[in-house]
Amino acid sequence: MRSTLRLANLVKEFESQKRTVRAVDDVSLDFPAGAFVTLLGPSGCGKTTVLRMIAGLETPTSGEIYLDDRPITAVPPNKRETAMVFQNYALFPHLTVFENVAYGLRLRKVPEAELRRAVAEKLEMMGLGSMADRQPNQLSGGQQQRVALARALVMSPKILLFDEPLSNLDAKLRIQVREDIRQLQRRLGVTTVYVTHDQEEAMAVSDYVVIMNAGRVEQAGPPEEIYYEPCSSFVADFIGGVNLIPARMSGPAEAVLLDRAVPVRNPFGAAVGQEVKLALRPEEVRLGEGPFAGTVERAIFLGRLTEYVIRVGGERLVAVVHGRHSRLSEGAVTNLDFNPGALVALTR
Amino acid sequence: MRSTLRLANLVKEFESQKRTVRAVDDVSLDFPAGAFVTLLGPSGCGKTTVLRMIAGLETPTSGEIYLDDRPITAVPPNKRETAMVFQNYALFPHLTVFENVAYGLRLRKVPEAELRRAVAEKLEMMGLGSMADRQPNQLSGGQQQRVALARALVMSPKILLFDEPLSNLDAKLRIQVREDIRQLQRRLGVTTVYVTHDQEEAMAVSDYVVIMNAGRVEQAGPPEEIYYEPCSSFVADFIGGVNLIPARMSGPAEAVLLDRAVPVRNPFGAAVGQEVKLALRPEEVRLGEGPFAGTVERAIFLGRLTEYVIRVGGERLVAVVHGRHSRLSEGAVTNLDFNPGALVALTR
Amino acid sequence: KPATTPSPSSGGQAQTQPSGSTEPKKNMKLVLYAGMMEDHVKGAVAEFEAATGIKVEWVRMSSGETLTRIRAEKDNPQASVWYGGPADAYVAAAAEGLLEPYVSPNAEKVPAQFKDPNGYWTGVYVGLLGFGYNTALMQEKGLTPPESWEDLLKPEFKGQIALANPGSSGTSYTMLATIAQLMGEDEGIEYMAKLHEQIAQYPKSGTAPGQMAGRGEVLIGISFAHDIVKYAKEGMPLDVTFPKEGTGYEIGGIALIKGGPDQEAAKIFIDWALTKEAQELGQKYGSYQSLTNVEATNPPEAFSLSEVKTINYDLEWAGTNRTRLVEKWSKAVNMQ
Amino acid sequence: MAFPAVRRGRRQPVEPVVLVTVLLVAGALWLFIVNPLFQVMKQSVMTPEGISFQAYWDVVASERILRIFGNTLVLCTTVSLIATAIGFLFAYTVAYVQVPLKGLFRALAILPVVSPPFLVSLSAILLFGRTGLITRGLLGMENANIYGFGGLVLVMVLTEFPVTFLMLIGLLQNIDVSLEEAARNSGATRWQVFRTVTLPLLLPGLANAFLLVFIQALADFSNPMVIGGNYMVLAVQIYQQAIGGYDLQGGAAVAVLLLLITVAVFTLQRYWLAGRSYVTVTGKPARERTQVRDPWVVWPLFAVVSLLTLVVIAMYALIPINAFIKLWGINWSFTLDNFKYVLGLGMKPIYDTTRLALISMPISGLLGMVIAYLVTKKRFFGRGVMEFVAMLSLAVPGTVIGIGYILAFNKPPLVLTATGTILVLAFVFRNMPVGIRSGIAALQQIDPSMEEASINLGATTQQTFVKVMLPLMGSAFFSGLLYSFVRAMTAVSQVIFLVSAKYNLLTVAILNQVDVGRWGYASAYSTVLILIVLVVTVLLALILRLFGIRTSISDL
Ligand SMILES: Nc1ncnc2c1ncn2[C@@H]1O[C@H](COP(=O)(O)OP(=O)(O)OP(=O)(O)O)[C@@H](O)[C@H]1O
Ligand SMILES: Nc1ncnc2c1ncn2[C@@H]1O[C@H](COP(=O)(O)OP(=O)(O)OP(=O)(O)O)[C@@H](O)[C@H]1O
Ligand SMILES: [Fe+3]
Ligand SMILES: [Mg+2]
Ligand SMILES: [Mg+2]
Repeated sequence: MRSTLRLANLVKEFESQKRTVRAVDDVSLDFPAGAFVTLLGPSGCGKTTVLRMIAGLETPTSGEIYLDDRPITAVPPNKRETAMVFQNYALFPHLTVFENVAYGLRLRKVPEAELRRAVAEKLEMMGLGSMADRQPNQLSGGQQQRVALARALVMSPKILLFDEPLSNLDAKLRIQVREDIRQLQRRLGVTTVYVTHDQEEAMAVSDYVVIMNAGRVEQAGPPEEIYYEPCSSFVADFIGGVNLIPARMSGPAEAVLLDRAVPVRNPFGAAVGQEVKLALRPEEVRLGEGPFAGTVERAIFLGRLTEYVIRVGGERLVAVVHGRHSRLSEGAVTNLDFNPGALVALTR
Repeated sequence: MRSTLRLANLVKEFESQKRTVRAVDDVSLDFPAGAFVTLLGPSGCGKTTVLRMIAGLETPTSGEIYLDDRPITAVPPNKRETAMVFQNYALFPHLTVFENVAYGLRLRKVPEAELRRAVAEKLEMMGLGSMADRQPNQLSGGQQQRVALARALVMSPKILLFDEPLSNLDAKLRIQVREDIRQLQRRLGVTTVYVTHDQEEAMAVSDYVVIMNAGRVEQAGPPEEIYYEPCSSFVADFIGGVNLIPARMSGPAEAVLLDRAVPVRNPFGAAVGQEVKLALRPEEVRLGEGPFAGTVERAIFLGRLTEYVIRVGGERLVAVVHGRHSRLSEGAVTNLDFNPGALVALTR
Repeated sequence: KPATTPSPSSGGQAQTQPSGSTEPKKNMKLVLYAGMMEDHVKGAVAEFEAATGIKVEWVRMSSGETLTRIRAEKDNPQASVWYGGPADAYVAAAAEGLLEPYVSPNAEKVPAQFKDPNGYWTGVYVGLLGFGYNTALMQEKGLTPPESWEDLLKPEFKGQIALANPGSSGTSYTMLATIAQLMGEDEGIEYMAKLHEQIAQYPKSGTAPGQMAGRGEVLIGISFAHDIVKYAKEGMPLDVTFPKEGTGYEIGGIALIKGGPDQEAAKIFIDWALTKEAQELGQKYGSYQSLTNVEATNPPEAFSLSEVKTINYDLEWAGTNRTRLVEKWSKAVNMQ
Repeated sequence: MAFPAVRRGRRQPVEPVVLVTVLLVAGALWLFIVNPLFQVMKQSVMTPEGISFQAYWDVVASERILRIFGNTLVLCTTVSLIATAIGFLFAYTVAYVQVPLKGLFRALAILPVVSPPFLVSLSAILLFGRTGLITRGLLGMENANIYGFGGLVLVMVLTEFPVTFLMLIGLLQNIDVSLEEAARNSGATRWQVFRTVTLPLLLPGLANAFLLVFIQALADFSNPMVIGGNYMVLAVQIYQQAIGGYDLQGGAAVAVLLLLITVAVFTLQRYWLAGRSYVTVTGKPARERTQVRDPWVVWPLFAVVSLLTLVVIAMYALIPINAFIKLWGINWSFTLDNFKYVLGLGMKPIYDTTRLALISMPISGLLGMVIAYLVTKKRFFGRGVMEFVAMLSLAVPGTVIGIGYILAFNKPPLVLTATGTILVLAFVFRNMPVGIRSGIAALQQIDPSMEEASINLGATTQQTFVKVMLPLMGSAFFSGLLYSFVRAMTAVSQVIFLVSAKYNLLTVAILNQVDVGRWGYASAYSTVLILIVLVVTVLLALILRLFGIRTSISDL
């Protein structure tokens, strides 16, 4: 039941106005059976194109796609066992909710009784039981989302594909629906590829996150690995607000930061004397005491946490403090320190 | 220069398909001079309608609007000194960036030289100096945003209005632009009304937040007050994820929660024996020790923080833990406690 | 009964020598609805303007259009002269009181047969109905041209005849009325119904059948002989025959429109149009009708009324029975 | 008619400007559309003996008229079906299939717009008549008969299908690509996607195109006149009864019959299709459609479309060619005589026509946009009626309008006959509907916030209309202008009764020539006309560009 998916050296070039755009540039990825893998990256980095190649809606310029180790690159889209949920849901406006979900089964000529059962079951699962006869435009955004999902799931696909499925929903609904998707996927165990450009969303739902940049894979791994062990400034920055402080290595695990030698982690083997960026998560900055002194430039209350922009020497650092605390006012002077192991030297 | 705005008993009803919808229901609000006030509420609660009435794009069914204490309800929209930034920016596609910004000044017949100066200054301020001659569709979303802002600001309005100005931008840009808007407003000191349904955004930019629900004002006050002293379950829930636990008051400042008497704050004077909801922010839950025991149902890594869903007795609590920590795995059993003063008894 | 004498309005005196025009006429103008060919009207108007100094504005329309227009403009007529086009429409117009009787001094040169006894209209030319046939095609097919109305029903001419729609064309109505007068009304309609089987196309205008025959789209086009002659002169392989039972004819009329502006100039124009000189102008512009002014010399191409057997065409009857006859005809041919 | 009223809606109580404009427009529509049509209807019941409905009784009782009524419905239905089908084939091919020469197929759509309506009839005779190039020349047929039902269908389909093409291609291109991809992804083959998604989504659009063609075909008078042969339709019957038979009353009664069909069709369209458009313009740039490349789809479609294109091109190319030929079918030698004749009759008709068309163009274009704006963006009582009345003149045969105009404007208080004004008015009110249609379509795609932003920045309604809405309606405005110009240049039926001695119009001259079979002259006239139209089109595009209004002329 659980399928594996493998992309081998996928390349996709588009001709546009006489120029060739390399939208996807030599992407090789392994999607373990039953995994929930998210492609994350800035707009235009090629996420959608990868997804569409998996669905067969786009033909790779070169490279190969394997489903359960059989190459499927030449299989036409309607023969592939992938089901896709589109960003705008792409519900058929001329069909009822029921007929939308039944669409694929009707094409497969599933007997009517069986079809009714399968569709009803999926609608029930999505909490849409009472809405079978509505037209899509009579549904709220969240409900449309779920119809789209039901339509994909009813096909019992080997691979489930999502292209920014939540971007049209509002903040509260987004969190709720992403939880639903995640739990459903866990329950059904179907291998899933999910595209988003929202890092929080990516981390919340994924077993694995693939960070893409300009058509290439920057880093792939479980969310925590990506968050705490970013391999580049780009990844560090993209996966969540980070301070990137220029510094010079003064030892194998030590760098000079604001005229002071501090211990750093050096996973990429920066040489002594090399200029590096020190990645520092805002929540790893401790305010109140420490060897550094800074001035609070901005204090932004965000509810659960408060964000401070602090000028230290020539640098501007972002720090966050969680929960209730006696607020530092703008203009206040404070000492600060970093949690041990919080500074990571990045060479690119 | 700084203007005050006052809404007195504003009501707006729409006729739609023979039904009367009361979109805004007796809203009275005072906007202090130079303040940045955000209207926050779920979709359809009437935020946009209030904003449009201030701009004159909608006529109140009853009630009055005062600008600097003069009633302006009867002033036509083009005569009001309000400038609005639209959700979709509403840039004129047939005009260049320069002409978009100059549009209002031309209507005012501002002399050419002065006009050029004023427009150039605002474009410069927005970092758009080099883009004056582009067409709007040659700009990125963030740049379009700033053109819309420049176009509003160049009119030197008494009131600046924003209707979900950031909802079309992607996550990273959203944070950057909201900072820009906030700083600009501080600098110019123009009284600002801002509409959003994103609570984090509301807290990040506002001096005052107005929580609306179904056409009425639920609560108004500075962000922290709203966050820590919500007056109702609705507000508590809307302003940021909250646990709302049913309990019974067992004393003037004590309630029975999961068979255990706990101290609670009781700002709304719930009587002893009354059923209340206890509001508890997830970050006020301390995991590891305490009188309560629960089972971890879900652990969601979100980077900066990890969210746990914990079943305690018959209740499901959400707790968040910030920063790096040894993760509790799903199914683990943990003790927990609440920060003192974290439980607030809400009577509605 | 309308008066047969000239209307009391002055000025419209005998004007055989129009060149004697003087000052006042320079400012006069005239609006004309014309039913002749465009180039003929244009030429005639130019000559008239040169001769009298009266400025003429004109519109060419088919006779039905002109009648409808005059009728719609009854309360405030825009034109004062109706020039050319078959006289049956004039008869209808006179019956509806749309025309002003005017007997031009020059009308005495026009035989009584070609003018209204009450002076509502006067004939300026006479056109004979004929069969225009394509000589090349006729030869190619080895057929002989029709010599009688009966001949038209020959099987070899099936789908080879063009006739204008009597509903819209005066020419064709003339033929319909001729047939009715020749054969009797019911038999005539019966004949037309049989003829319908032979017809390839009923164009709107009476001159089109001749053209169609000339281009070889049909073998035979029933048109006025002068039109066929004209096309033949333009290079089409055409010739004309006339039915031996007798053919009908149209009288091209001229009339004064009742209540029209510039009545004085209008009368001057009518007087002029009836002169020998004005009538002889036609051939310069390709109009080869026979002329009504007895002093006028027929163009050499024209057939004179003495050469061809004509019926005694009753215009009055044709005019008053038009609606009924056309309706009967359309019923007969469309309902088969 | 339309009375603005204060309503509790999204806006302020109706502004004075809007109020005045609405009243003025309503007044104009009443005076120049309703009033003349009413006059015609009055004619049908007014007899010397008083009011009588005898004429109607005669119409209903006349088997012949009922038969013509049937003929008309059969013809219009056939033409609409075929034209819609072919238009759809073209649109689908251009929008979905990777075929060469797409630009050419698109350009084709403008041809019928810039040429007199009956030109195709003329060409059809030249090509398929007894002496036709194809029938006689190529196939050696002796008795080819183009006159009649078949010829009419051919000619009307060729004139109308580009209109449906233009309508449908817009809709097809707006279908959200992801819907089709979702269908593919659900296992549909290309054909299944077409059948289960594309076609159903386009159904309202197809119905709309069908109805538009139907109405145009209903009112078409010149094609049946030139090539209809014995096949009678209502528009011609009205002409023949009223004009040929001198029976204005009966003609008017038939006209009312035709009007009833029109009203029925419009009502059908309004209520049946209202809100059924599934094609939405989200404003978000959609992903580009992946074109069909499978050879077994591409080449057959390409062949069919090319063949049709070839026929159309041939039909239009024939006109200027024929203008240089002495006598089609008889004497093929090159000649300038036709032009000599046309120019010899004087530049006056050419000059008059161009001048009147030019005068009517901006009035009609602007009025059309104003009405479109009022109808879509303002709320006032009688809005629907205003839209309907404004569209009415499109659907009535020109002859009827023409007669109505003389009846209405030849007596005090408003005497306009024999003036240029009446022609301009006739042009304006007859040619406006297409501008209104495209204006409405364009406006519905303009986000309301554009207008609100302008007002918020201090603009009045007039300023907003001129500075924002008009430029944004750019291409609709342009096509409205162009269409009204061309139609004014090529108008026939409604002006037959309105041309006066002072103003002789080109098309009337052309039709006269077609009518008497002098095709050389007609072709020369038409060639001149087409040249003028082309020059004006280009100039217009250039002028509008100066005003910042960008047009789609570059696409064409
Ligand atoms: N059909 C196409 N023709 C030409 N270029 C294309 C086409 N489709 C995509 N591209 C280009 O390929 C690149 C990758 O596009 P893709 O849609 O995969 O990005 P994405 O990561 O999904 O971005 P987003 O987050 O904005 O959806 C972009 O530069 C895009 O402009
Ligand atoms: N023109 C209108 N006609 C009828 N009902 C309207 C109209 N405009 C708004 N409403 C209704 O009034 C209510 C408030 O709408 P409003 O646009 O102010 O909500 P909002 O708070 O801005 O919501 P959102 O966050 O979705 O923009 C909604 O129920 C809406 O459906
Ligand atoms: Fe967000
Ligand atoms: Mg994408
Ligand atoms: Mg809103």
